[in-house]
This record gives sequence, structure tokens and C-alpha cells, in this order.
Amino acid sequence: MTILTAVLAMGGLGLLLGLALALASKYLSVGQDANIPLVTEALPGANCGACGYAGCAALAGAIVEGSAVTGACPVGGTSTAERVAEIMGVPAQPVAENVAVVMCRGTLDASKKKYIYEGLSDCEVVAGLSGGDKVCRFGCLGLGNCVRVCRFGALTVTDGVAAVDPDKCTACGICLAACPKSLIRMVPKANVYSVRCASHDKGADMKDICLVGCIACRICEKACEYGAIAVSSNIAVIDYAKCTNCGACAEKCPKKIIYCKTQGKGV
Amino acid sequence: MKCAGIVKNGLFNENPTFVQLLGMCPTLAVTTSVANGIGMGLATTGVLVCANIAVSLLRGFIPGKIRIASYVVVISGFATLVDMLLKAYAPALSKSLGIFIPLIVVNCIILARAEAFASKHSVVKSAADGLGMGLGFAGALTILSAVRELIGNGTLLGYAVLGEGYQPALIAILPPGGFIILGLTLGVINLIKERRKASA
Amino acid sequence: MCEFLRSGGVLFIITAAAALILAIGNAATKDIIASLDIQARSAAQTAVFDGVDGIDPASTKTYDILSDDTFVNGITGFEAADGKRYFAVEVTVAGYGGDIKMMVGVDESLTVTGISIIDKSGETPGLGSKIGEARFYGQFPGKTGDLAAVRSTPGGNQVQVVTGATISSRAVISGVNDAVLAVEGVLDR
Amino acid sequence: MLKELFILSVSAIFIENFVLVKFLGICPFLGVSKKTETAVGMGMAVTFVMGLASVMTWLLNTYVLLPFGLEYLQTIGFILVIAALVQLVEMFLQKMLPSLYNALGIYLPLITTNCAVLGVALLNIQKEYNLLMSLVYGVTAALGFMLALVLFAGVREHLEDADIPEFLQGMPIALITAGLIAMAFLGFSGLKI
Repeated sequence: MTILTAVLAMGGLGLLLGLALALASKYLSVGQDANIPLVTEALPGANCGACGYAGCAALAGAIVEGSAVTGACPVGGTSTAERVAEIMGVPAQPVAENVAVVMCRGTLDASKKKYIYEGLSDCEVVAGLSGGDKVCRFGCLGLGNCVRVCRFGALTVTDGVAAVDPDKCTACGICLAACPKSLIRMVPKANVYSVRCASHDKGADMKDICLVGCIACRICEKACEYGAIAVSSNIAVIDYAKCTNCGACAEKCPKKIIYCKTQGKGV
Repeated sequence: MKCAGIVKNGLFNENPTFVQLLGMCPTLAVTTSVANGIGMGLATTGVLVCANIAVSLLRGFIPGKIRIASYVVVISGFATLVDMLLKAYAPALSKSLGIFIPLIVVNCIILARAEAFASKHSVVKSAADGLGMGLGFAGALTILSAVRELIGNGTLLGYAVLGEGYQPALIAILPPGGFIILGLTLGVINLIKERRKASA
Repeated sequence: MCEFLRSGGVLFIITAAAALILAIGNAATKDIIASLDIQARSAAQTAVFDGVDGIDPASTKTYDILSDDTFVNGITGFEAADGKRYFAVEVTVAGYGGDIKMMVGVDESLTVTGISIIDKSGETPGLGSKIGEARFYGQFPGKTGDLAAVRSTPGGNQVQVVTGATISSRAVISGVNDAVLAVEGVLDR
Repeated sequence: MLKELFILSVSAIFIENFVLVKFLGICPFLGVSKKTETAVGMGMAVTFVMGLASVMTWLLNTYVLLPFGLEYLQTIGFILVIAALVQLVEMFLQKMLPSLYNALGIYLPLITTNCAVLGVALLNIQKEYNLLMSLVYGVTAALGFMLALVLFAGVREHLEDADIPEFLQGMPIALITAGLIAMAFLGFSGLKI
């Protein structure tokens, strides 16, 4: 007899709760688009925030709502964009392939030091001490804040200067905010030449600041027939839309600081 | 993954206690002596394997909405049944293991494995995963309880090891000591992993 | 509509099946557990009187408990060969994690002949569970009522608590005190 | 009556703190305590569920299990009610209070496996509390859980920029800190109100 009451009591409880759950799932269901979990699955899942949303699920929600393009995930690159487009049933848009670049090559021997810094190895901290231990107040401090932040191991510090490995870099953009001197910029992957300097100091006093700094002599400006390079506030800046990678500016540059990616050094 | 791979995975790279940090309540409460640690580990392994098998058998049958509720019923059903059988037919064992059984029902590992693994894989694989996770948990518990009993009681499996002169540090037996010793063990594991990575 | 029935029905079947298995299990094991309990109780009774010989097990006489503000929930009196009466008092006290059931033996002159812990499953293993060791419960025989808990070496009416398990030890001591009081009450009647 | 409730609340929050003295509900305690906002969110979710769960399990026990003598079904009944309750609360919040759901939502499924919730349900029965005391005990136990969680999250946030040896960073140092906080709470254990 007691077995029957046990079965009925518990079975009844189970039935009641099962119905309650089913009812709740029907009347309380929020219209969540079925695509969102699929798109989240397709995204790399690193939740790095490079797309500007708080993680892949948020980006998936935005893509399904249409407020973000299917190629909005820079980290995922074209493969993710295609998968997402396929789920959303729209033609895949090309993804702007970028890569991060550190706009400084002032190594320990090239750029002079104001004082000897002994302390917490953190760029933010040393930048707080009168702009950092380098004479050049724009230069890379080389204490690796960007290296620690990069999830993909694309950044390394070699003798005092941070450098990006273009193959590993997924252009997620987290390092941009990590650098107190905001030296890291996004450059199209296809571009070969870049002016690896960010100093606005006058060319005249550059010689006692850094051996590889831009002296704003404007020779590159004259050498470039596409008008892709121009000097503004003492620094040469390349307009990557116009630049055709011809390399004329790099040859003419007297300080040899227009860096050529393929040869891996100033030409 | 083949079954052996799943078991090894449960034991080492996804060890429930040292890597996933699940099942903390029984881990801290029970690892005061090696005998308890082993007892709890084996009891949990038993219930874990049966629960995984039952869940993976029922996985097609349970609709999505009541997934968690039904897994929970299956698990606590098993645990209560094991408790009853032990009390009746193995009173001696039940005396030492008796208090662990209610703790098992509340053990996060079992529901986590049921939900994450057993509800998506075949019966054999789920059983292997249950075994791997269970043994991983039992291994971790034994290590922890060995350290805690040695420091807190000066004995191992009840036998005096550190001799009379040793004044046991009772804190190791108390749960705050459990937290600290678990933290230090994780630290040591990180050290070993780093050394192995450096030499590899 | 069928989606309701499906989930409601499935949960019903699963819980009912679980309840069925447990009910059968319970029915099968209930009497065995009950008999084990009785055995444990009588074993505790004999353990409590191990110092006294010639206890006549047939001469049990149960007394009811008058005041309910006590941990005692059962007294059984025995006649011994030497004509003196002995009482086995069953006590349940609130320990650290749960209730502690124990048996206290008290003779006519209100001295404790011995105590035996029946159920200490609520206590933390390795700490509270140490009240089951002879080092602790061995201190009670020969002591009279109104015992005090002390940490250092115990005097006449004092009992040394288990280090690290003061709550459990104090619970046992208050249980023994209540047992002696209860027997005193019975003797007065 | 009020005095009893007050004593019950103080002991549930400090003296018998669910996490730091009774050591229940450690898995979410370690998992969710990275930031104080998430800790507060989890604390509120647990308070909400534990209060409701205490009442529901007490009713289930008094009107279903005891009359039919089914005490052995206590564990299974309680955990079933808790699991269903958590899922219902999750759906209800998702529909009615989306903002609150976004803050709490992700922690609600975590609560089903939380030992503290089942712990409080079983303790209510073992200590023979009536309905009101069960509710108060459930809510104050959850407040104790929240207090411990927020305390721990605050400490862990400071740990982020402390200089810790490489192998201890992350969970190991968090566990050691939790051990120290638990030791502090041991001081309460001698208190008898």
C-alpha cells in the first residue's frame, strides 16, 4: 500500500512540475531567434570584444538583428564571415583584412634614455614617470603591456621595442588600448611600406633623441608620385588607400626609416 | 575519442577537482582522512557511472524543457537507493560511508557530467567518462586527504607516521585548512606543468 | 498541446519510476534496518553495562519521561545479580552537523556506568566523529551527574573535550547530565 | 517570536555562515566571484531562490511527505522542486524583467547544482522550523552566502594587480585567500547567542 502512495505522490509531483515547466516554456517564451545560437557557434568564441560587442553571443545577437554585418568579426576573418553569411543566408561581404603595427623601432641602442628605470615592468607605470625613461616621449617603452594583453601571442618585445608578428596577428585590436603611448595602429595587411615612427618632435633635435626617428625632411613627399605620403606636424604619414607599394619613398628616405615588410628592414 | 582517451581525460587534463574545480563541497568537507577520501571517491565514482549510463540511456526520451529536472531525479534516485542498500546489507561499510551518500546527491560533478557529456554521447562513452571523472575525483581526494591528515593529525590511514614528537596542526583538518591546502596543491600542479612544458 | 503532455508525462514517468524503485527498496530494507537498529540499541545497552555483571536481560522495565525539556527519550531499568537496579537511558542531542544518538548507563547511586554513541553521522568525519573513540567516552564511567567540559586535564566531575570538536563533546556531556537527572527523577518516584 | 527570528538571522549570516563555516555552495562561490557586480548578482539570485525553495520544500514536506510517511523521498522530492523552481524563475525573469534577467540570468542555472539550496531545505526540516522560520532562515542564509561572496570578490579584485608568483596566480591564490577569510569567520563559531 505505501508503495502505491509513494509512486502516486512523487509521480504526481513530477507531473505537476513537468506541466508547469511546459506551460511556462510556452507562455513565457521570449522570441529569441533560433539563429543566434547557430551564429554564436560559428564565431571563434574568443569573446575578445574586437567587434565592439561584449563577446560573441552579443555579436551574434547583433548580426541576427541586422545591426552588424556578417563579416563584423575581424578575428574570425573570411572563414568565419562565410560561415555566418551561410547561416544568415546572405552573400558574404569581404572582410577588411587588417594587421596591427607598432609605430616605433627605437631599440635600446638607437634611442637614448633619460634615466635608468628600476621598478614594476609595466608601461603604464613608467609612462607616469615624466613620460617614460626614453628621451623620445612618443617612443615604445618596451615593458610588454601589449604582449600580456594579446590573446594570440602575436606581440613580442625584442631589445626594448615591441613588434607584431603579422602571421599570428588576427587584428582583434585589444593591444591598441593597452599601449599607454597608443603606438599600435591597424594597417591593411596588403600594405608593405609603413613609417615606423610616431614622434612629433622637430627634425632638427631628432639627432639627439633617436637614430631611427623621422626628421620630417619631406623628401618622401616629393618622391611619391601617387601623393600617398605627406608630412604633418613633423611626421610622415602614409595614406594606405592611395599607396601602391611602389617603394619610391623608402629608397629616397635619408634616415632609412620607411620600413619594408617584405625585406623586414628599412630599405 | 576512444574510451581509454575519455578515461585518461577525466583523470588528468580535465580532472574535476584540480582543473574544473567542481564538487568543492564534498572535497573540502570530507578529505580529513585518507580512509574518508578514498571512501567518498569510490562512492561518488559508483553513483557517477550509474547516473551517466542512465542519463545517456534516457537522452532521446527526455524533451528539452525538463532536461535538468529529470537528470536531477535520476541522480538523487540512484544516490538514495545506494544509501538504502548500504544501510541494510552492508551496515559496517554504511557506518563509515553513510554520511557521504547525501553529500553525493549535491555533488556538482555528477549533474555537470550528466548535462555536458552523458546527454550527448553513447552509453559506453558516458560510462567511460563517468569512470574517468570518478577516478579523477577519487585520486584528487586521496592526495588531498593524505596531505591534510599528515599535517593535521600526524597519521596516515590511521597509523602514526610522524611519531610522538609531532604536534598536529589542527587547522589542516578544519575546512579553512582545506581551502589553503587545495590552493597550494593547485600551485604545485601549475609548477609541475610549467616544468614539464619548459623541458618538453 | 501534445508538447505539454509529452514533457509533463515524461517527468511523471521518470519520477514515478524513481519513486517506485525507492519505495520497493525502502519496503525491502525497512525491517532489516529496523532490526539492525534494535541490535545496535541492545548492543549499546550491554556495552554501557560492561562493568556490571549479572544483568538480567529479561527484567526490563521501561519508565516514561515526565518533563519534555530534556534530551532523554527512553529509560529502561534492569535488575542485576547484586540486587541493585541499573538504568539504560537513550538520549538524542543536537551535535555539530546533526543529531547524536547515544545510550547512557546509570546505576542506583546515580553514577555513570558507561556511555555508548549509537549514531554520530552528522558530525564532521575526523573531528566530531572522534567522540566515538574510547579516549573520549571512556572518561565517563564512574562519574556522577552535573559534569563540566574542560579543555585541559579533567578533575573529579570534569570531562576533557575532544580537541577541535568542542561542540560535539559538549553535546554529549549535556546529554549525560540529562540522563542522570532523568534517572534521579525516576528514583524519586 | 521576533527575538527568535533575530537570533536565527544573525546566526545564519555570521555564526553559521553557509559558505565560510558550513562549507556549502563552494562551487559557485569560487566560480562567480571574479567581480563584485557579478557577485552581487549571484547573491541576489541565490537569495531569491533560497527563500522560495525553503517555503516550497517546507510545504512539500509538511503536506505531502509526512502525512504519507515518505520521509525517505525527502532528498529526491526537494531536489526536484528546487530544479523546477530555478527553471521557472529563470523563464519568469526572462519574460517579465529582462533587465534583471540579463544581470542575473547566466547564474540561475548554476543554482540548481548549488549545495547550499538543498542544504537549507534539509536543515529546515531537521531543525523543525515552522513556515515563517524556514523562510527567514532561507533568506538570511542566502544573505550570509552573498556577504561571503561579495567579500571574496572584493578581495579577488585587489588580487588582480598584486604581485603574485606566476604559479600561484588565478585560482590557487583565490583559494588561499578564501581559506584565510574562512579562518576569520572561525572566530564567530564560539559565539552562542
